[in-house]
Amino acid sequence: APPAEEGGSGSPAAEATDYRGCIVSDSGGFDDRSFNQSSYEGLKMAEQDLGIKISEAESQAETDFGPNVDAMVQADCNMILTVGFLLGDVTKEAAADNPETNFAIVDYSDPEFTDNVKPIIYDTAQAAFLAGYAAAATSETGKVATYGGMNIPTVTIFMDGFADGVDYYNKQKDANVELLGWDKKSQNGTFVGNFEDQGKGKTNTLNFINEGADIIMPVAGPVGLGTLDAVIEANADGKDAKVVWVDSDGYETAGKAEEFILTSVMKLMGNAVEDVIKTDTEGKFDSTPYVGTLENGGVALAPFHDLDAAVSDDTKSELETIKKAIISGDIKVESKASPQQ
Amino acid sequence: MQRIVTGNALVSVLAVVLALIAGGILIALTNEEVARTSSYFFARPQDMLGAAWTAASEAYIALFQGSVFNSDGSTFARMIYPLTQTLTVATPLICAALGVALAFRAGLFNIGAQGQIIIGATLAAWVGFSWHLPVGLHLLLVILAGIVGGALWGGLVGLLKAKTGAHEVIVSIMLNYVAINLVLYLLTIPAFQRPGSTNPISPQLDETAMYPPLFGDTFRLHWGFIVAILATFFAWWLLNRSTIGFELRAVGSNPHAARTAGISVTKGYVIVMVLAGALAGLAGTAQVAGTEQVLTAGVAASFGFDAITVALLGRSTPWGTFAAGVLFGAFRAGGVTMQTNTGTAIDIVLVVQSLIVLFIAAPPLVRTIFRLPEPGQLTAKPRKTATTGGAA
Amino acid sequence: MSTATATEPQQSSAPTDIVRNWKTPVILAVLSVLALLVFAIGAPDNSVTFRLSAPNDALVLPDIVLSAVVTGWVTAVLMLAAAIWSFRLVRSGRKVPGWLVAVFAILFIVGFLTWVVGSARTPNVALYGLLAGSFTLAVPLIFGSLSGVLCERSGVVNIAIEGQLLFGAFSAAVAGSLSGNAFVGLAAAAIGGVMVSAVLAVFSIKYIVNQVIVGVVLNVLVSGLTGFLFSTVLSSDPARWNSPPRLPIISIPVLSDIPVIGPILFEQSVVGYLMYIALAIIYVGLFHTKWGLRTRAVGEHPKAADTLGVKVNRMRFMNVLLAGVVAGFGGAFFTLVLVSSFGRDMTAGQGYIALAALIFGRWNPLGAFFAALLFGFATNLQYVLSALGSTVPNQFLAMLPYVVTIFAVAGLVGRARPPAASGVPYIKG
Amino acid sequence: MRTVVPTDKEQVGWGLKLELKGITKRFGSLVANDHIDLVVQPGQVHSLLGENGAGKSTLMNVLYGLYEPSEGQILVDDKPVTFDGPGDAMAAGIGMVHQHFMLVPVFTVAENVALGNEATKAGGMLNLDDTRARIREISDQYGFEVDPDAVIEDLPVGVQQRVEIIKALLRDAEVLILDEPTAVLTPKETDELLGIMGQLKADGKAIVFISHKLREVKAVSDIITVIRRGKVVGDAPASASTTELAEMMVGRAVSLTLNKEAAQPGEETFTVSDLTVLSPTGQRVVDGISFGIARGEIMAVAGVQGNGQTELTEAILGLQDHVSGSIRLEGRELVGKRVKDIIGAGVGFVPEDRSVEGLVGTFSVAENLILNRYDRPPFARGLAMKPGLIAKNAEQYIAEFDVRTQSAEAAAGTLSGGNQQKVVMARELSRPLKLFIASQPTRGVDVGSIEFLHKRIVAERDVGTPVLIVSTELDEVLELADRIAVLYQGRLMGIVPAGTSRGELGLMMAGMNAEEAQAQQAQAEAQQTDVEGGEE
Ligand SMILES: Nc1ncnc2c1ncn2[C@@H]1O[C@H](COP(=O)(O)OP(=O)(O)OP(=O)(O)O)[C@@H](O)[C@H]1O
Ligand SMILES: Nc1ncnc2c1ncn2[C@@H]1O[C@H](COP(=O)(O)OP(=O)(O)OP(=O)(O)O)[C@@H](O)[C@H]1O
Ligand SMILES: [Mg+2]
Ligand SMILES: [Mg+2]
Repeated sequence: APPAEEGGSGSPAAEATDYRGCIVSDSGGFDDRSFNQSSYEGLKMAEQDLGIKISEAESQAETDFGPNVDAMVQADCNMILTVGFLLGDVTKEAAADNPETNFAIVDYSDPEFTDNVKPIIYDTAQAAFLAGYAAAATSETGKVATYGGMNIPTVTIFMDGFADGVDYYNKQKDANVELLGWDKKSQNGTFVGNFEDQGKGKTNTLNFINEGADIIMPVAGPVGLGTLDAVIEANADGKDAKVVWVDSDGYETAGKAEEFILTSVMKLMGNAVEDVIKTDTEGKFDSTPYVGTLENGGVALAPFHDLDAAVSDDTKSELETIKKAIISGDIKVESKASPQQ
Repeated sequence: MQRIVTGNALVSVLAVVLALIAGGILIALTNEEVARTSSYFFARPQDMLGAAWTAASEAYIALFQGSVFNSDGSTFARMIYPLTQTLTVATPLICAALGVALAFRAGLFNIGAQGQIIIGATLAAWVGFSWHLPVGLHLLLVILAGIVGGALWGGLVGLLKAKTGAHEVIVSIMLNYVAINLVLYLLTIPAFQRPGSTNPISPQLDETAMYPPLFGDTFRLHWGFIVAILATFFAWWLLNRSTIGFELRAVGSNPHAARTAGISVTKGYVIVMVLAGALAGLAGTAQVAGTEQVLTAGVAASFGFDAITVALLGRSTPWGTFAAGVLFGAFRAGGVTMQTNTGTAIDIVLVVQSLIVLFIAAPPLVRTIFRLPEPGQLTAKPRKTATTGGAA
Repeated sequence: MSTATATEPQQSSAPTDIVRNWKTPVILAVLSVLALLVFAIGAPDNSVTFRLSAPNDALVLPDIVLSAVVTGWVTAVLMLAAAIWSFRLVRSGRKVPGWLVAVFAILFIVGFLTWVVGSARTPNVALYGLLAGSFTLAVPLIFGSLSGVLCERSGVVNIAIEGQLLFGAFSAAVAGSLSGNAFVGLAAAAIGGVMVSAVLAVFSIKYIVNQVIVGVVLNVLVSGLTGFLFSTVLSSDPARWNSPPRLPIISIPVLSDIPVIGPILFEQSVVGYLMYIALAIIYVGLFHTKWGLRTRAVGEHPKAADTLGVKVNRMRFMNVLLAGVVAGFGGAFFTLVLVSSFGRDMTAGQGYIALAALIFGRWNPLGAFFAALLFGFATNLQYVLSALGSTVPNQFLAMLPYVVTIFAVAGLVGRARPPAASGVPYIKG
Repeated sequence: MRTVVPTDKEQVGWGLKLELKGITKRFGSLVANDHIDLVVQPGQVHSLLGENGAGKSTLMNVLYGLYEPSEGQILVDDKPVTFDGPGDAMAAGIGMVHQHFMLVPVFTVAENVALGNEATKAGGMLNLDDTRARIREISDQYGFEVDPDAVIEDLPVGVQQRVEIIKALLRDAEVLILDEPTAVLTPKETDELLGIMGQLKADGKAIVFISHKLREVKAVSDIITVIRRGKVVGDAPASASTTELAEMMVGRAVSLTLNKEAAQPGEETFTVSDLTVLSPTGQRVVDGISFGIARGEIMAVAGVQGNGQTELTEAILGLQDHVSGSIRLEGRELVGKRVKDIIGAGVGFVPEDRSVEGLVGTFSVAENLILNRYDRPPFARGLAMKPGLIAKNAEQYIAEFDVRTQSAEAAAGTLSGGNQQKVVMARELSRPLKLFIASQPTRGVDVGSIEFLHKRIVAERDVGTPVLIVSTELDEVLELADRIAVLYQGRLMGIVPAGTSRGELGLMMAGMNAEEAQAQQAQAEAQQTDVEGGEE
């Protein structure tokens, strides 16, 4: 039975002062401009809005996961938030050993989880599909590209959705927009091999531009900053290149090249995290997975901001239609990497 | 008395003290409270100094509590838990560092421990989760697989060096990258993935394939640590008491004389790299069959690189390496606690560790700083240091 | 009667015999059989396009279109012929000439490129982009290995290249951000590199600590220090600490309009030009100046240099510091040219690759330069291939540069002779 | 650079006078030079004599600014000077040719000569042409034949020697220190060098000459100073007899000759036929050699270093790669066998350079004493070594060979040269042998120890082992050999009996075959009765 219920009685505000929400990052750290950072920001929001205490542990390597989660258990956390599939086993074990503590894990779910674990997962492909369609419709050269940090499901789900969106556009418009950097069928493509090396992101992006792509979607955390640098350079060089950002709205968060960010495939983790904590402080914790979709707004396509004019109104309305079709299930966005609940 | 004052032990202690002071200064300088109080430093300097002291000392206390003894622990088990944690982290570090040290003694600079750990861990994990065998036998085969994997990867370096003269530094660096990409690939194929998942993470190893816990389930410390002790003993015996070790040391300190004495230098290179790889592979088993229990791309953490520093700090002797491994394990384990308890970035541990090694390696510097008298013996003989490392 | 012979060099007048070295022919044979099987028999039924110019270049060259099958067969047969010829040369007691190996290598690369691009989903590649990217990837490696050359030629092993690059990158980012001036960042990078060098020099020259130890430990130290400052200081206010302005790209008129190589070589940031300058100065300096003669002497036989009044340790000290400047510039490339912020451990092991390039290039600045270029090429090739949709899993493509290096080192370079006194501290009697 | 100022030279009119007063040099507790006084006059050859380790080189290093004296003063033309490094000494007009050549092996002659004294063009660019021209100039003046563009490591030692002298002369050295310059030269090259020294002397240079070869010292010196244990024992004129000088050096009467029985050669168990060894670049460093050694016989190979002796001995032990022909020991072919098996077949081997090939410096004396038997009973069983037996073995041989070491556990590298040699000899002679090969068996060993080691070699012969000795010391060859083989440029110039004259051997060492040499020597002796070789 969910054990945290006792703590739930009484007024939330008074309770909140004792409540401790804790987070353990995976090896990307809290400054990864990706899921660690978003989750961390969610916790920070909870700290501000709900007045809870927070603790954080940044993992440097996989060997730190166990000790970090352990340290959090020792620190009497009410809720321990872990980030990424790599922490799955550790979370599962710690949850089983500490039934009185609640856990939440981002981007991972496991049927063997005890019922004090809440998975927070995203069907990112849905939003990426829209981005793929928008990119295909906007591309001048008829070539768009994507690359990843590593060949892992949380990355390739973006790429799969993007690929499907491009395909859908081609089918609808009988067009022939090409996608470089990812082949959905063979699940093979361009990866820089890590989430740190911005230089490689830049080199890859320049390669794509040289091969004729004009819209690039990096799915590699901070490595994407290298793509922005490349795109700035290419535009200075007279080319017309754009970027599709991921995770958050790059126009707000990337800190540069805003004018070249066409749109972003957003995974609104912060909100979900804050929600989960809020429910827990209210004593209403439940372990059914939270799945972010277009429908519940967990994933979304960001506005076009400065490049609004570059996207035709037709395309915009088509995107609306597609979005509805995805929500209704008329369009099925499938990815090997889609979360299995 | 004089000997104690100027002796090595004191220098080592002072080296640690110096490194901790330097790290403390860094912690204090970047502390927010210190920054705040420094704005009125000239009005009330004691505020800032107090804040600095608090910042540094709290961090170090947490470091100690996380690595040796936690006085706040609720039970005795919780109190000594940090120590066992230190030994757990030290286990793979010791094994891999022994491999690096062994290679150093034969005059080879093995930067490839990282790759050797990875391949060892991969093979061991595969045997661990895809074979299903009885207790005892299974673990034995897992260990063997790890050893074989590492030995293959290390042996390749030795073989290329022996047959073509390819520099071991280049080859071992390159093989690290090949290894990581290999495991990245393997983790995308179903044979290595969990059923029904496409995450690059292997299934858990069978219970029968894992090192049993050493002190029960409360502690993470597992029998891998005993294996590390045995490995250290083995390395010591091998180096100092066996004919192979004799050959390796001869090849390492004077290949010309070794050749003239009928010892095959090239064979020595292959043997030592096989052994070095085997030890690194053993470190891989400590990861997959001990602490992590699964195979992921990050299974080797940074043990392969830390191992180099550990081996150097241990002066490439087996027991020295063991001690250095435990010290580094303590820093690593304590660093985690320090970070969670005081918010001090764990990178400071790297700074302190490396300063310790530097200071210990340069006793005259420490003596100068503390104005200690020079020891009587001054005729330091220049030792060939190009590749033999601290073969002392 | 027989008095004249005594002063002649004895070895050179000894009769010579044939020592047959079959290594080269065997390697060539293996490679050409491989070429026959893969590039010729396994050729995709495609035509392969190599684009030499971007559409908006000043001077547009036509694309090269090759039939993969024809190119595969032609190159494979020529390679086979070269291999057979080299066997005959060795059998008759002669050496395989260097140019033959070079021609073979070019044929192999042409064959390989045609085959590999032909097998991709899009058999069409921008050669200029491939080369430009290779060059960019090579720049920090070149700086790093030049730093290594300077140190090792004077007798100090420099494992700390990684640390020098990283600290250079860090210093450039911080100083550039604080001052708002990229050139201040550049200067700071040099100073940062020198600081790492100074520790290396003091510990290895003054305190005679094992140079390998100092190098390895310095890398850890710099990684820890920059990582610590990154997470405590830089991350707290990236706009203030970690957003350096970029160095402007200066394109040299006319030269930069040369097709293919123009934009690669003559459209660079200051750091890129500094690399040419450093390469030229170090190469010429090392082999044609007084400083170079002394540097090499100190690295080969310090005692001999000492007996001739050369201050060995001072020479070493200066060179190690200078190496810091060079590596510092390499570090600046990361944060002032390549991208525009510092990231934790952003040099990602490139210092070690530079070390490998230095050894691969046999401690010669030009050799290191070409080794770094080869590495950059192999790295970018695999990126481009993955972008074009290669059928090879990306993890195997990613191994390409490393495997190529191993093959090159094991097969073509073999035993290299380091400066004799490299790593040996000099202690005066 | 220094220019010669004639006004200071009234005393002799030319050159520089050098004076050492009370020079003391300590290394830790070791006093290498103990209050040494010495005056070197221009236009003189001043020889220094002394045992190994007497302190000669140390004194010269002090004089050359390489070592700082612990006490004492150096005066140049009566003016006290202090040298902070060799640069100062060179500037003061002192040049030195070191006992161990100070040449960078991978540099060309010109580069070596230019180093430290570089002629430069604008921007610090080297002007090697200038250096080349000056090398040619000096070469012509003194009859050196040196190619400025040859790489040092390709040159024979004799030429390297000249390069060293050129280096000193090009720096306008007025005082020239020659530390054992003849150790590696042929008799003929030695004669040439002595001739050059005469010329230099005539030019007003002061020369300090160090040599262990008393004959040369007597031939060129104006005055001889003998040093023993760091102290000046006294001066002697060039006319002093060899035995007198030896006695001054050692401090006791020494027997310079070995009383060995005549050989009793038995069956010829070791044969080499048509042996050819190629260097990695294809040069025939050993060229079609055939000979045999009988049980109970010592064959000595004479010749200047670099004429194939090293390769010959290494080929026998299996250390060379490109070997053709046949080497048979008791009927078994050795060519193509591994070193380990050849050692196992009973070949004892003392390599020419003990510190490089003979010993592992960081290993203990005990370990070095079993360096090639570490894996054999009784020292090992299976993989496990037997520390107890190894220690016992060490004790026995340290005592037997009088190895002066702090303990059996001391690192061999800390032993003195002579003692290191004893360790190698002890190791090789401590087991039953079927063939004993020793290169330079007594190099760097003092007179007393030479006596002992020679006796051990003869004893090995007397138990019936064929012995092959390689030595560049003609004295040693003459003393030990039952037969003498001479190698020149990899070829066997002939095998001659023990009694062959020094002059004849010298001619063979310079490339004449046995018959020609005999003929020419006979002719020369007929012309003038020489003192050479008389003392033996
Ligand atoms: N750098 C040094 N450190 C310690 N001891 C030294 C050093 N150099 C020389 N010695 C010692 O000083 C003594 C004198 O050595 P030196 O080289 O002057 O002898 P030498 O007379 O030239 O002998 P040889 O005839 O063998 O050349 C020796 O005992 C030697 O071991
Ligand atoms: N660098 C050094 N540091 C310490 N001790 C040294 C050093 N060099 C030489 N010695 C010591 O000096 C002593 C003499 O050494 P050296 O090799 O000159 O002896 P030697 O007088 O030539 O002896 P031998 O008569 O055996 O030739 C030895 O005891 C040796 O251990
Ligand atoms: Mg001596
Ligand atoms: Mg001497």
